[in-house]
Amino acid sequence: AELVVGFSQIGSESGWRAAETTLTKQQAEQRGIDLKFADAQQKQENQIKAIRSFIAQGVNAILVAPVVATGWDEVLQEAKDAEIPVILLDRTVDASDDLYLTAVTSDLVHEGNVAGKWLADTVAGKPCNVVELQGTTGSSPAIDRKKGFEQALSGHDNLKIVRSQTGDFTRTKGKEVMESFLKAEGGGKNICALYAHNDDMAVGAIQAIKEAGLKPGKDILVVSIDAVPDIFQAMAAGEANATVELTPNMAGPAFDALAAYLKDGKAPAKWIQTESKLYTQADDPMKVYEEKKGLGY
Amino acid sequence: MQASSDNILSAVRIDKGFPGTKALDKVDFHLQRGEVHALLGENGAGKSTLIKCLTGAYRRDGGSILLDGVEVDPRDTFEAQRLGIGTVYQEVNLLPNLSVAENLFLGRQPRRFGVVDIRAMNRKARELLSEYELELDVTRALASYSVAIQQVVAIARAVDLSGKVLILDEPTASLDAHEVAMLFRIVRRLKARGLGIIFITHFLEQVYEISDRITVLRNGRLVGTRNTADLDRRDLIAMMIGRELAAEIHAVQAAAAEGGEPRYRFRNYGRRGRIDPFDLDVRAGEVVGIAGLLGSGRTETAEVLFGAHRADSGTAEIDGRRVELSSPRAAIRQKFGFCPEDRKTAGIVGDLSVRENIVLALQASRGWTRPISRTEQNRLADLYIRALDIRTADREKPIKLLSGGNQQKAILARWLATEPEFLILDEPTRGIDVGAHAEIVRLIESLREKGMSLIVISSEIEELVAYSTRIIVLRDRAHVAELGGERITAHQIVEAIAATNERRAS
Amino acid sequence: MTSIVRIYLARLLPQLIALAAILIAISMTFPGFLNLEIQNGRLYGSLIDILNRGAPVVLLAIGMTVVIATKGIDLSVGAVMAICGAIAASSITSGHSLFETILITIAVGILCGIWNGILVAVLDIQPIIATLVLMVAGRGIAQLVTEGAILTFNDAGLIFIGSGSFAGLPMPVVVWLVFGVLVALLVRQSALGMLIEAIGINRQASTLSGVLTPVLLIAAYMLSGLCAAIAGIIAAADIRGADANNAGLWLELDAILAVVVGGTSLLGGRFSIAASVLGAIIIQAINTGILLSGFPPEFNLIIKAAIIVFILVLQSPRFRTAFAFLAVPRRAAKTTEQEAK
Amino acid sequence: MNKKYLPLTATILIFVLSYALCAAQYPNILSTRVIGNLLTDNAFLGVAAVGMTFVILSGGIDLSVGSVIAFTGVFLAVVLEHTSMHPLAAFALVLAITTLFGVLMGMIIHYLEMPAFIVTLAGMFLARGMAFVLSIDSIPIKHPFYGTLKGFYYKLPGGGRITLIGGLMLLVFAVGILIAHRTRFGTNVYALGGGTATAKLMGVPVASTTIKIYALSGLLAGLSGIVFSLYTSAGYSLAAVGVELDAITAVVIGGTLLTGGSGFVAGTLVGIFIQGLIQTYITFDGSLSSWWTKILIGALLFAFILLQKGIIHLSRDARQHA
Ligand SMILES: Nc1ncnc2c1ncn2[C@@H]1O[C@H](COP(=O)(O)OP(=O)(O)OP(=O)(O)O)[C@@H](O)[C@H]1O
Ligand SMILES: Nc1ncnc2c1ncn2[C@@H]1O[C@H](COP(=O)(O)OP(=O)(O)OP(=O)(O)O)[C@@H](O)[C@H]1O
Ligand SMILES: [Mg+2]
Ligand SMILES: [Mg+2]
Repeated sequence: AELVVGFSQIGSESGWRAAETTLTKQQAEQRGIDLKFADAQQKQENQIKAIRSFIAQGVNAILVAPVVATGWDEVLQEAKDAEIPVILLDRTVDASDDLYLTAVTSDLVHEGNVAGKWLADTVAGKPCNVVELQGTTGSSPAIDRKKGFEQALSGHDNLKIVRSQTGDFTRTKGKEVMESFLKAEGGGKNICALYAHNDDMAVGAIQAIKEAGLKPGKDILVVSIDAVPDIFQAMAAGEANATVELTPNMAGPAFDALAAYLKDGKAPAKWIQTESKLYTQADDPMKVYEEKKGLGY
Repeated sequence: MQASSDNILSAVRIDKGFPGTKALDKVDFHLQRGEVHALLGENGAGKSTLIKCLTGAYRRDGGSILLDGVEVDPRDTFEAQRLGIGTVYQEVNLLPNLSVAENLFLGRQPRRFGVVDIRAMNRKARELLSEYELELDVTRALASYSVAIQQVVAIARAVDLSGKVLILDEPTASLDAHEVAMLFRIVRRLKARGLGIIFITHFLEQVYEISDRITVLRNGRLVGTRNTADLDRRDLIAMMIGRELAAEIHAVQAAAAEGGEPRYRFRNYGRRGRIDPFDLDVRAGEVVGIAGLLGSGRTETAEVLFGAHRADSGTAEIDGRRVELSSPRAAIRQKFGFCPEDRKTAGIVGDLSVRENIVLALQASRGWTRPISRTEQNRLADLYIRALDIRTADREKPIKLLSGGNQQKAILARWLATEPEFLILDEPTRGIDVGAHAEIVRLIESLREKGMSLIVISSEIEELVAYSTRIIVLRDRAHVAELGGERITAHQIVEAIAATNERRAS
Repeated sequence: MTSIVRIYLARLLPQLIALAAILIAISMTFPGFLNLEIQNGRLYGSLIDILNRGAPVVLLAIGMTVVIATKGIDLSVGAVMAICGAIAASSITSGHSLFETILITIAVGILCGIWNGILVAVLDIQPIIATLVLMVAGRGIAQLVTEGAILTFNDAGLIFIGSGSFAGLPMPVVVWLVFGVLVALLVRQSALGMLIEAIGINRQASTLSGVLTPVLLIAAYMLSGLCAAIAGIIAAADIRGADANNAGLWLELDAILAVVVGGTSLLGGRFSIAASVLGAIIIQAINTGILLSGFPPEFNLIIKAAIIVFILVLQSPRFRTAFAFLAVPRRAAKTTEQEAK
Repeated sequence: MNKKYLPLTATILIFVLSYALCAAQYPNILSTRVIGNLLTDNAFLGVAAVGMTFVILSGGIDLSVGSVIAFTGVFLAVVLEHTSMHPLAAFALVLAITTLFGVLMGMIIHYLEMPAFIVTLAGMFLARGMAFVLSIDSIPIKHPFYGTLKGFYYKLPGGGRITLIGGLMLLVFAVGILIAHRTRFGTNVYALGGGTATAKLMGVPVASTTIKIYALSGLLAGLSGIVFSLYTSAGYSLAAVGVELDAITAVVIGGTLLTGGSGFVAGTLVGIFIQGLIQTYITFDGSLSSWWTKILIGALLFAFILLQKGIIHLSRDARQHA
């Protein structure tokens, strides 16, 4: 019989998330897997409910993109008791690793780190005031990308984070917060770089910078994370400088691992890390844009 | 006056002001043990306010209250209840969503093992109400009963709460003769037990029937306290309104309507479950009175005629032309008007000013795109405030702050402003003082003389006799008799109600 | 005329005081706050940011005020914003002219309002729940239109509505100013305002007086839908893309808050559009102030809560009466003295 | 039958019907596992919804519950991580805090005469803000006592379980029903919903009742937070966003009027089950995209309300013609 896999997705809060969903469905279709999709509307309790329902239905495997790291032990144990392998997508959990088959994720701290390194290398010792647009307060990407970035900056005394505020991962808030940063820092004259926890906020902030009469990408360097198509357009226009890719195709490696496991019981590595690739203006942004724009971002 | 030892409740120099009004100005009031003390005055004289100050519903600005010679200061009505003061406030003040039994025993439900003993409570409630000849399902929500029944429940509750003092603020406004007689029997019994009873009403017959002493307020001031036996009716009215009243209700027979074709013709008109189909003809310049016992379907008749409840059988014709009275709006388009009985929930728009309440129906019928100019609104409001003698500080006062009787007049003004040709009045004189009462009766007559057709529902048979050219008697949601011409006398009406009663019984 | 102005001022006084207090508080912590300069032919500065960023909530609050006056509430405005933003973006990218796009979008917003209105007025569903249906489903509809992605566009005309300027003011400010004045005029120069208040205070009495209750109720929700549509266009134009996932998210709460800060009772009845607009500006001033203050974001909510409680306490009837007593203690004391003698 | 039970009966009827419909399509829905999950997964929501029912019955509303749940979780996690306090003591402490929080909101609502909607909205900001200040990280709770508590469950035949928290929710409902219908406080709650001014004239202690109502809601939100922390073994400041709306929806689907004064605590339980059923159905279906999920939830919500209206309307008419 064909393979039935349940997929508990966090929700649809961003274009990146939509792309992940699209790709997961595509990948499942290519492999002839019957994917049961459940959108949790950003709520952990809904994810737990969904996993329990999957167990009750008796699916063959479960994919989860956990909304938060904690609180999974019990339900994962239930899945294990029911002998249903669970694979974590794009974020890991705070649970014993024998409760799941494998985790296909990128390293969020590493992403921040890559962005920070790029900035440190780019300014090369010149003094530089950085403003930071954080993700949703309390969300793990916001915490980890901040941490990684700060790690990369430590030791570079010329780089200083002067303002850091949440932009909720959205364009609108990114723009609004950037406007106030610009006002607060002498009309933007004191700002040399912007670090945004995702591209959407960066795109919003770029507009704010332009409206303030400055040139994003030149007067203020812009580095962000995710590598969604729109940031490549901005890079092509010289308005953004760098982005760190978070691939939305987590499901491909996950299905591969699952297939191998089901075929001959070969347990994959506990962590399949996706690449955190850095793109800059030098990487032919328009070409990447064309590649990416059909992926449901 | 010094508080004598016989006084069970004394109020000394009570002051109470509202923004823009001095509702009570150093009012003294002494209630003796074992007396029924009528508290009288025009609408807005301050009667209800005094009651509310005595029972802690309002904080008074000054003065003191003595209960049994001891100074008390009830901070809220709960405390007043504990002190043994039971009160029926003006307008039914019970909770429509609670069951009858819960309303009766709110705050003192019988308990067993720490939880409310619902069965005992319902039993006690039934016992309590049986004294009032009410056989109700006490578990049903109060809202499912008529205003009159709610009133009786409110009285039963207050009586049950009153260890020392019972206060009744216009308890009889929505009761008919039968219920009133029953209430008086109970009041007499309590009086014999030594309670002090304060009784507020606008029915002077009732005052003379039941009260021992009378205190009159006017414009928030004490006019005086007299023994009922020593005060004749004319003097009492003079005390209340500060002048002689030309005539109360002139009990003259209204001119019988000239023949002529009826303008309004309802055939087989009715609505299932509410009012049995009836035929009704009304001529121009005619007042059709509707009489009946409580719950006989008078209000339902009015509501069906006005389209508030759509008729599901029969036809309506005006001047021989078929009309659909499917909604109040449709009725208003045919120049109908309707003053509802329950002014608090169906009449006033509380937070709007007196002016806005008066122009509301006219504005609604003109549609929102054609606003009545402010000057015109002011003119209309002033006109009717003067014409109906509405007592208000100014026309911009929110109507909910007016006294009950004055609210009623403002609603009447709302309809008069639309210049209706067919006006339905459901208990128009309820809660209205003698002076205003006479004015409204006069108004009804003058409207009739101008050629308007009126339907008037009233529990006051005397009043119906005074202005009706014809009377319909209702019973059990059906029109059962019609009296006209010579036959319109109080006696005949009572007979008609009773006769149909017997016929049903047999 | 002057007396009307005075009545107006008296009504708006608490809001004006609150706004002034907040602006002063911000400018004390952040000195450059009140600076205004002309840049690229338009006013530029934090004060303008407040007016500009406040545009969506101001617009939503205008519609919300009328709905609340009818004793209703409209939880769906955030979702309707998202729907309309998505419709606008997809219409403009599929080649419709700006005029057509705006027309279609506004029609969709009004349609959403009619849906809510019918649920409330005809099916007699409680407003919170009736509009909750569209609040939940509406965001789904918006995402359906954009397929969960941010639908970007480059139409200069549409972008102009979001970030252009007119007479030195940002377009969103111009839009809400003009729209607010229009609605206020419409409501107060016709009998609409009074009839709506009457419905909100006593629906039964109003119906019995011949007020066309269902139609007016539906109209109120239509207005709210219209406001949400305009807010949706502005929000999309601002970021040059329709973000169905996040546009207007939780803004319904801000709009309700604005109405209440503006002093309109949630129980329906008396309302003031101007006061609600001020309320929305107050809320945006708080938000902008927090951003300028440089506190870590963990504190945003606490600061906001504290300021809101403070403003509401100042406005509460109890506090005002207590204040009135403090203002006239002398006379009161005198009368009691006299009485003692 | 008494007219006031009509909405409740309608709700139960609808639930049974739709459960049968779902089971016809997916027989697995009848398994004890699904039934057990229905209890366990909705336990925290149910507990909070009982408090919400009281608040709504009194004519108020409490928007702070979701945030209070998050605060409770974070507080417990922080306390258990950084101190050696026993979880039971921590439970008592946090319940005291959330109850006090409710008391404060009740006092502001009553004494300052401010609308509950706004006061509790500010409370919602405040509670979540406090959670952020305590910690923005999600903190696992590893205390062995949590494991012990989770070990208490009753195994149903067929693999389902009645867990401690599921049982606790049923208990809270039972107590809630008792309080609502068999205590003077309960009647006072209904009285407030019938009209504060009138209730006051009838001698209902409005101040203390209002404060007690919000205290109860705070207490139950705290309890719900404990349940949630047991459910996830963690504290997280972003948890339980929007739970207040779910609770309000459950209360209203359960037949309680938002205007106050009419409704049943038991109805809320059915409301919770109906919502749980919608979720379960959608997961079992598993073919819906994110957006269609939202649209379907909205549509089903609408359908339930409409059905309820219809049933009530029909039976009213029937009785009138009888
Ligand atoms: N809450 C209030 N605020 C302002 N004014 C009020 C308030 N309550 C009553 N008044 C005013 O106080 C005066 C006395 O009103 P009150 O209700 O005591 O009259 P009443 O004698 O009971 O009249 P009625 O016979 O019509 O019931 C009236 O002028 C009324 O408008
Ligand atoms: N004695 C009673 N027992 C039970 N229900 C009653 C009784 N009297 C009236 N009712 C109910 O109250 C409602 C009142 O009917 P309606 O308002 O038409 O009566 P009415 O003649 O206008 O009396 P009222 O004097 O109350 O205005 C009716 O629907 C009836 O069911
Ligand atoms: Mg009175
Ligand atoms: Mg009647």
